[in-house]
Amino acid sequence: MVDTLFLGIAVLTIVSAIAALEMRSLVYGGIALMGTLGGIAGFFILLDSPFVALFQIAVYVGSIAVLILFTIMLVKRELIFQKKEDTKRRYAGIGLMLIVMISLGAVVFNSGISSITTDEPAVDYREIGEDFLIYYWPALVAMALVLAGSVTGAMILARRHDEVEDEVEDEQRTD
Amino acid sequence: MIELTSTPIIILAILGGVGVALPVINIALKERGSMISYGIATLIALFAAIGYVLYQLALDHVAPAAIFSQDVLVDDAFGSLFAIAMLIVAIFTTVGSFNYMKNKANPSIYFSLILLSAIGMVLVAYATDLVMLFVAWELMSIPTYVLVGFLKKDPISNEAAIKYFLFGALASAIIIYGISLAYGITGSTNIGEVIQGFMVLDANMIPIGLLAVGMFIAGFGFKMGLVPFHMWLPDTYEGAPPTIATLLAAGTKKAGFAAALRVVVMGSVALSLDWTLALGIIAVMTMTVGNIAAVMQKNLARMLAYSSIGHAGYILIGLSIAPFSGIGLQGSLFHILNHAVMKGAAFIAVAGLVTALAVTHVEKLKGLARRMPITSLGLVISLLALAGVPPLSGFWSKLMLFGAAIDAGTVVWWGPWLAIAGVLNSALSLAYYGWIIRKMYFEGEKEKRIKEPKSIIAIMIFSIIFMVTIGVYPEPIIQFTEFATPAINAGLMP
Amino acid sequence: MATEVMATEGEAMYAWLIWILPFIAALIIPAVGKFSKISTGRVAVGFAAMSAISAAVLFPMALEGHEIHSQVDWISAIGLKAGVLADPLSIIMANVVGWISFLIMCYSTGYMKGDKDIVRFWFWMMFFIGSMQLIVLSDNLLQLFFGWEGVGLASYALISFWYRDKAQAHVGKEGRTALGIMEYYSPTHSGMKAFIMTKVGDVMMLAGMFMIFAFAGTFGFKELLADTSWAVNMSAESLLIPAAVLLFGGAVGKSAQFPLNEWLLEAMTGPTAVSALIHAATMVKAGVFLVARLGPLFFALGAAGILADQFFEIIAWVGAITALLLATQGMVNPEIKKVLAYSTGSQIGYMMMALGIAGLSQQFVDGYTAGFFHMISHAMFKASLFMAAGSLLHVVGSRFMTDMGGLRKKMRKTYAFMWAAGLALMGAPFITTGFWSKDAIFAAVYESGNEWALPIFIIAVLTAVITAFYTTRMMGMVFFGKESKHIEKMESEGHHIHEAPRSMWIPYGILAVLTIGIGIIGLSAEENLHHLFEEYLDHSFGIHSSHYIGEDSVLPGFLSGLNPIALGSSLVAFATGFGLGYIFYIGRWVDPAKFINSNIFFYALHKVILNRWYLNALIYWSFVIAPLWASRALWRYFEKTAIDTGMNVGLERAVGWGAKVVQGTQTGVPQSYLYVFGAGLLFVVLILLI
Amino acid sequence: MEYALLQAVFLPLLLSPLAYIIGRKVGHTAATWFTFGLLLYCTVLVITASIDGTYEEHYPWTEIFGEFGLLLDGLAAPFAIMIYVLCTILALYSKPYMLHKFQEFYKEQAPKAVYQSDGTTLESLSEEKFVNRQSGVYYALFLVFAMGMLGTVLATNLIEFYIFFEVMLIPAFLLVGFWGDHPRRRIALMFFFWTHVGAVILLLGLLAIGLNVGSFDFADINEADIPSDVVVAAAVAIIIGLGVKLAAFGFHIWLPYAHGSAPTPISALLSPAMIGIGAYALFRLIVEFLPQTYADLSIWITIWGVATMFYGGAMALMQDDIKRVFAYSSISQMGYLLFGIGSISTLGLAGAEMMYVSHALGKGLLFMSAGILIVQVGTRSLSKLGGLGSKLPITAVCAVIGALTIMGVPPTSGFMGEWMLFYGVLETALEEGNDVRSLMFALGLVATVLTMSYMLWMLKRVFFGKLPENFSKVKEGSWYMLSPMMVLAGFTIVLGIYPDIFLSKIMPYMQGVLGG
Amino acid sequence: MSNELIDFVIVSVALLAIGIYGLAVKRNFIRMLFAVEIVINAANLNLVAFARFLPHSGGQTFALFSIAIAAAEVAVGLALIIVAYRMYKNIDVADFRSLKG
Repeated sequence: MVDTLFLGIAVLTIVSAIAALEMRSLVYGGIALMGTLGGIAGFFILLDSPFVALFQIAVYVGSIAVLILFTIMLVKRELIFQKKEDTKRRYAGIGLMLIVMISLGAVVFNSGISSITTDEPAVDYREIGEDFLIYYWPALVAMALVLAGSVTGAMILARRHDEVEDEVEDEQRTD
Repeated sequence: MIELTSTPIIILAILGGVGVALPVINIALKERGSMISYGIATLIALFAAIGYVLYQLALDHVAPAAIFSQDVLVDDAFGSLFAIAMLIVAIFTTVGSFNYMKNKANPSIYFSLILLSAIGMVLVAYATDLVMLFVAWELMSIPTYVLVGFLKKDPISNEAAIKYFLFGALASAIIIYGISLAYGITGSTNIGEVIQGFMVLDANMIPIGLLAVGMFIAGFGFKMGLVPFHMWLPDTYEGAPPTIATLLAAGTKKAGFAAALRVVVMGSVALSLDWTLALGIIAVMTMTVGNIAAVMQKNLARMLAYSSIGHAGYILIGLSIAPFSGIGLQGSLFHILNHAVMKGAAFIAVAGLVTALAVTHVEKLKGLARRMPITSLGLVISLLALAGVPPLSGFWSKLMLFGAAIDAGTVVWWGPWLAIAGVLNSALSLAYYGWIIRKMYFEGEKEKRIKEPKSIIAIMIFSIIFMVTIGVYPEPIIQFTEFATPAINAGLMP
Repeated sequence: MATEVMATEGEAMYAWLIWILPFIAALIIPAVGKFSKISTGRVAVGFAAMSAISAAVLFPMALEGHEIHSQVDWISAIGLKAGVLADPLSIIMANVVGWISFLIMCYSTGYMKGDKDIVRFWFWMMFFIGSMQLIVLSDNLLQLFFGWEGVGLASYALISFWYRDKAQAHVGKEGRTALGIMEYYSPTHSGMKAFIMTKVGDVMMLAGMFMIFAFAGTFGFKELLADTSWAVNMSAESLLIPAAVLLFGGAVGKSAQFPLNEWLLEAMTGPTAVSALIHAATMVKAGVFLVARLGPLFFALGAAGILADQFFEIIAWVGAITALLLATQGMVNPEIKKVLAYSTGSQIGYMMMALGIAGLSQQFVDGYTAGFFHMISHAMFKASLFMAAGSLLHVVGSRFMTDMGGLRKKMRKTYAFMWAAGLALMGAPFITTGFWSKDAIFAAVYESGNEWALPIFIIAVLTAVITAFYTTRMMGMVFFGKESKHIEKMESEGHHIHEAPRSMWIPYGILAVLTIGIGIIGLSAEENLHHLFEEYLDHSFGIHSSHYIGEDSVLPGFLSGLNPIALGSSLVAFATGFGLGYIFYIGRWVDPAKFINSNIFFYALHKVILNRWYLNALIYWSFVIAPLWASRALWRYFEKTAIDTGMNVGLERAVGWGAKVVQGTQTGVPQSYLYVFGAGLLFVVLILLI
Repeated sequence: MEYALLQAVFLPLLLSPLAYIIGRKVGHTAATWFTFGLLLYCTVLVITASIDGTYEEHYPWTEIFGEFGLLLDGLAAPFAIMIYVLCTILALYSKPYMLHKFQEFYKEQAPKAVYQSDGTTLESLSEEKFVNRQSGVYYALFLVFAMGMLGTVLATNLIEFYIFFEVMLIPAFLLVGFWGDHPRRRIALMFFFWTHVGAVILLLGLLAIGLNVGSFDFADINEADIPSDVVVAAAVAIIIGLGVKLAAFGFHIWLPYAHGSAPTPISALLSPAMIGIGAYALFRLIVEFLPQTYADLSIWITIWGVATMFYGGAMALMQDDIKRVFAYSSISQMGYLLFGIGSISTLGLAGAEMMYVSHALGKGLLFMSAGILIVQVGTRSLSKLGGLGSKLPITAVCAVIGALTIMGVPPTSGFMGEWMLFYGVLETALEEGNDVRSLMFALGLVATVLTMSYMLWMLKRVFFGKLPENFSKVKEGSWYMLSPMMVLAGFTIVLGIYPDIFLSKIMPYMQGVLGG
Repeated sequence: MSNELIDFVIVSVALLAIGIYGLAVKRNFIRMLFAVEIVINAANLNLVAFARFLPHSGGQTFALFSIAIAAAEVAVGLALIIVAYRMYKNIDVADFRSLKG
């Protein structure tokens, strides 16, 4: 049934999330992350939101993860295989994780959410478009600016040479 | 649908236009444009924006502190107050950068990012929809990640940026999570509707609401520098270029409060929680940790960073007792405005020091009063104002905050304790402010006057005038904050 | 006949002038001193004379029993007025003070000649006289207190006049200690001691004044007498006696009565003229005057059924103890001025005794007159003695009697005058004022009929014996026997020992002659005074005398007014004391040193007396050294450690420690930060949920 | 006489930059006389305004915190007059003293100013220029300090009061920090920190009252009825806050440092004028506004006062530095003020205020003579001084008059204050039949003897006794220093003989306060 | 819908916790970036799940926004990594601790 499907995706998502963090190789970790992201996309499909799922796959799995992978490739091999967090911190982290999981889980589980089901049909994704253009349009503009900002910013940071700085450096060298 | 002539839209248009245009022009000019011209363009845009805000206020086109609207943005006095504060900070940053950015790469991108971030800050204050709020929040944050790490050759700058980025990303994620919960139980992202939804929530849904509010506190608290979400803050402020530290300390921090006010306070009131004590505890923790850690700091920027943590605590007093005392929120708003100028001036003075002398170490400040008298004076006045010494502007807002806390004592027993913690902390803060003043004015005799950057002087003079004038005659600002303060209980309904 | 007379403007003016003139002089003297130092003396003497004349002008009024009460606004915010009250008591007192001061001022022109700080001297002398006259003439306690503190201040300034603390200005013998306390005092030290010790009395007096003011709402003597309801209220709360005793405390301090007597001896560091003024006219007499002023007031309350017996008992006993205590010390001291100082304290004790006993007897006026008469006669002979002693010091250059000896040939006039005054002090029968006044005291004590009369009488007689003894001793040591080594040395160095200059000997000559002269008519003088006071007390205070003593006397003729037992004791005391003194010091048949060492008891007694009964040492230990130790301990172990270090450094450290702790959490490791963030998120959520 | 008080308060502030410029461009003397003239004018304004009874001015200010008013009533007038009189004459006194100080500083600093670390030579600053610059700053700060103190006692609004209360701190802090004695920086900070802590505690109390009443104006507070639980807490906060200002026992530790270190004209302002403002505030805030609480707490104020009297006196005995003797003496004197304020009696309260006046006069004189010692003799260690009466006769006379004023010996004004306040305590003790009060009265009297002891001992060690040989060339101070002292000395005696000058204002006020 | 809302929310909570764990423990900057992404995805999952069960379009819209913004964030983050790597030849965040105290 769908339940099995759900369970399968859930297990895939969570296990690959853990794997993404815990696998010795960063590259495999990156691939595991793609699994998680894909799993989320699977959930989106389960939730009758194919549009978001598509977007998720396109943006996340398609571009972000690839971007990450490229970055990983950029760094040195030793760094990729390094795993040296100390055990104390690790256990503390696991403790924190479990407490968060259990406490938030308990909160959620004991709340009214636990009994919500729905039989109504999913929303039409044309509504999403309407939302974008009528209600959220300033947010959309703002997001465009976010993207513009992040792209220029990231470019500036990642760029290897800055002309002015190089000039200054040259001047200093001649001193 | 929001009017196209409303303040936030116009600001979005002006600043966004210029912000996007600058890099484009830069590319068009093959990266040969002069830093000054970019700066002036930025400045013009910012002045135009602030001018428009004031124009709208003067013409009474602005709703008085309407905290909700049916739209994603609302053109109200509350937002205008924040917008003025943020834009002043942005102007400070821009002007301060004229000297700081000399001989540094990519000025166009730098100024453009400042503009984008300024839009973000302003929109956060105007936003009345969680989505808008979140997008504006990111618009404010993401450029600052870049700006903090803008000095690519400087490992410190990079480290600061990485810490900032990690926290920022986590905080954003937590905010989305919180929004998702709030959305989930109320079925809307419009803050007004969310709050209304909160009010009619089933009892068994309330924990989720609380969870959402808790996540908002954590997520926004990161920007505000609330303890225990403050850890990134001193590192980042210290490592960032001081002009950008200005932007962070005086600007983005305030946006956190704007968001918290719209979402956390209102949400909490709607949920009729006993949340005030929690905020009160955080307030006391925040101011105490901030002030104590600031003692004995060797780096001026770091000291100011801790001090701004402390100030977050003061401002939070007003939020935490908002339902009990009319002037609590008003005091917070007043203090936000003041703090923008005071802390802005202080950080710009640091920028001046870095530009002119390349020092931030406190020991190196010996005899600064002789070397850079105007900068020193500005720094001293802003420090004293931060400490709440009358007759400077900081005094009045602290007065209102502590007064409100005492006033709240008639309703809640812990109200006066907030005030006591507050005054003791501001007294403690004098210890380290005084130390700086001592270094600058009482020590070092050999120094000779050096040329102070003109842009820094301009800012110093402006802030001194502001702080003293408001200190002597605070009435206009008090009136304005009163106008901008939402009535917390009555104003819940959209 | 003694009716209330509204004084004319002019007479009131004289009363004011008596005390204002000296102050005016004090004000102009520094200005005059700017131009001519010598003229300051003339100004001072002139003003002293004018003041004395002003007093003399009023004298006939006193004899007629009139009184002047003139007031002006002073602290109108509280409704206090300043005023003068010139009744017979104060007019007589003002005359005594005025004329004796005048003579002392004349004497000073010679004594202080050539001193470079002469301007300061005249300033303070005039200030001193003015303050004393202010005490005498003021009509209320607060104004009186101004004078009261004024004399204290002036005494401080004059006792430490030679503030450069040269060795010859000290008193006591260097190196001698009693219980570890040095018996050697510099002028500045003595001045402080005097000021502070009298201040102890003053604050008691202030407390007493305040208590009365709190109930009566006035400080005025006339007002206090006019309405005695305050006393009824105070007595109901049993506060009257404490208040009265506290007031008397002021007198104890100023008059150097036991237990505040010790300052008087060190007061000898001042110039001798100052000593004369303090002992004869001003300072110590102020206390007696205060008791004379207030005694009738409290006694008169008896009419309202309020008995102040305890108050008078305390006065009488304090007087008796002081008289004996100080007289004994006079027997052994080697310094001439100190002997005279002890004598003064002792004699003041007599006066207090008389004034105290007056309140205990039916015949208030007897003791009152006796005490006051003794004060007058003491003022004369003690002034004379001091001035003469000053001459001796001036001539010999040493304060020790052991440095003198055999001077009767060289200083004939002084010798003669000192005998005259000394005999008065001894109470030589019939021809000296001292005899009559002392006899009156004996009689008053003996006849008072109080339970304490007998012991006090015995003490009085014993004291009289001792007085006669030490006076003879003084005369013997100074004028008889061989010249001392000191004098021989001086002569060998070419100093010629000669009589003091005229300006010096004339004043004490006058007083010595007066002592004898008034002594001859002493009995009638006393009777007149008695009569005057009887009327004064009756008129002002309503104290009636039921009968006049001596009507059924066994003594014949002119002695009929006297009490035979008192007279007899007086004669015997004089004879015994003089005889003993003659044996040891004039005839020199027995060496006193051998006599003392012959017997362990005498030796011990001599030592105790020489060490001032250890009273001085005890006072120093408990009120000087102990507080200083306490202060030092407080300073070292509290102020410096607990407060200074604790509050400043401690607070600083605490904050610094807190800062270190907080900064320690800021490790710089992003993971830790993020961990804290996560924990914080949990914390916030949990707080909200709870 | 419009705006008289406004002028008196704000002219010094507004013209302080002018003082700076004059000092810098024209010179030391010109700045002195400018400051003196300005303050003299303001003093005259204050005095003339106070002559015809209560005088008030009001100006609009803030809505929440009330209006900006200046009030010269029976309570404020003596304080205001004393403050400005002292400031005026000390401006003159400062001239030689600060000149001496500046020259000392120049010697310390100037030779080093020639070379910089990078080897370049600077043109060295001439001494005259250095002095002129410093004096410009000094007089500017001096004026602001004066203005702050006056404003505090004239304020008619809690917030306004607090602002002035703090404003006077800043220039004082800077003055100590710039020209104090070693270790001036630490001491300046300590001073600032302590007094600021006191001030903020005070602020809490003020806020509690103001918010409860709903107005911060004195006039409204005076009429308001405040719930008792709030009032007690507020009163305790106010008393503690002012206790720090008064340097009452327990909170006194900053004072000996600050007063010992401050340049002497400033010590002579801090000690007599500034710390006593705490007493003014106690009158105004506690006695006048919270009479019920005052009645409840008064016994504790008295006890605190006695503890302070004794403690200050005992510590003064132990000091070697003459300025520290005076500083501890000030603590002790503030104990007298507290003692008097604790008496619920018209005369006691009036006496306490007279005590402020006479302390201002007496301690002013003493500090000024200490300044002469510093300038003329060059040391302030009591163990090194001695016998200076012959070398510095006028100073000695003034110091003795000052000491007598502090000791409360008539005919100085000290006695007038002292007897009234002691009487006040006794009156209440007798009225209430309160043994504790009676005991305190007795102890207070004992403390006067202690006061006398340390003062006389100090005089003995400075002016009397043998003259050390190295002082044989000491000369009397300049007339700039002596004439102000003589003015004060004269005034204390005039006031001691004729106290109505101030009492006629004080008494009706105190009667009104206690009668109501 | 056969699955209940709670199922999705529980998965989301688990992912959130894992993300926090990753941030608190991992030293490698890139892995920390993974952790951030996991948290954001957890939130997105929540949004879409709620949007489905309400049902309401807003959640999906927001999810789209959130995905886009996450992309922008990641871009900046990666740029910072590159800068750091260029400077230190190292991306171990635990070594970035010159700012402290």
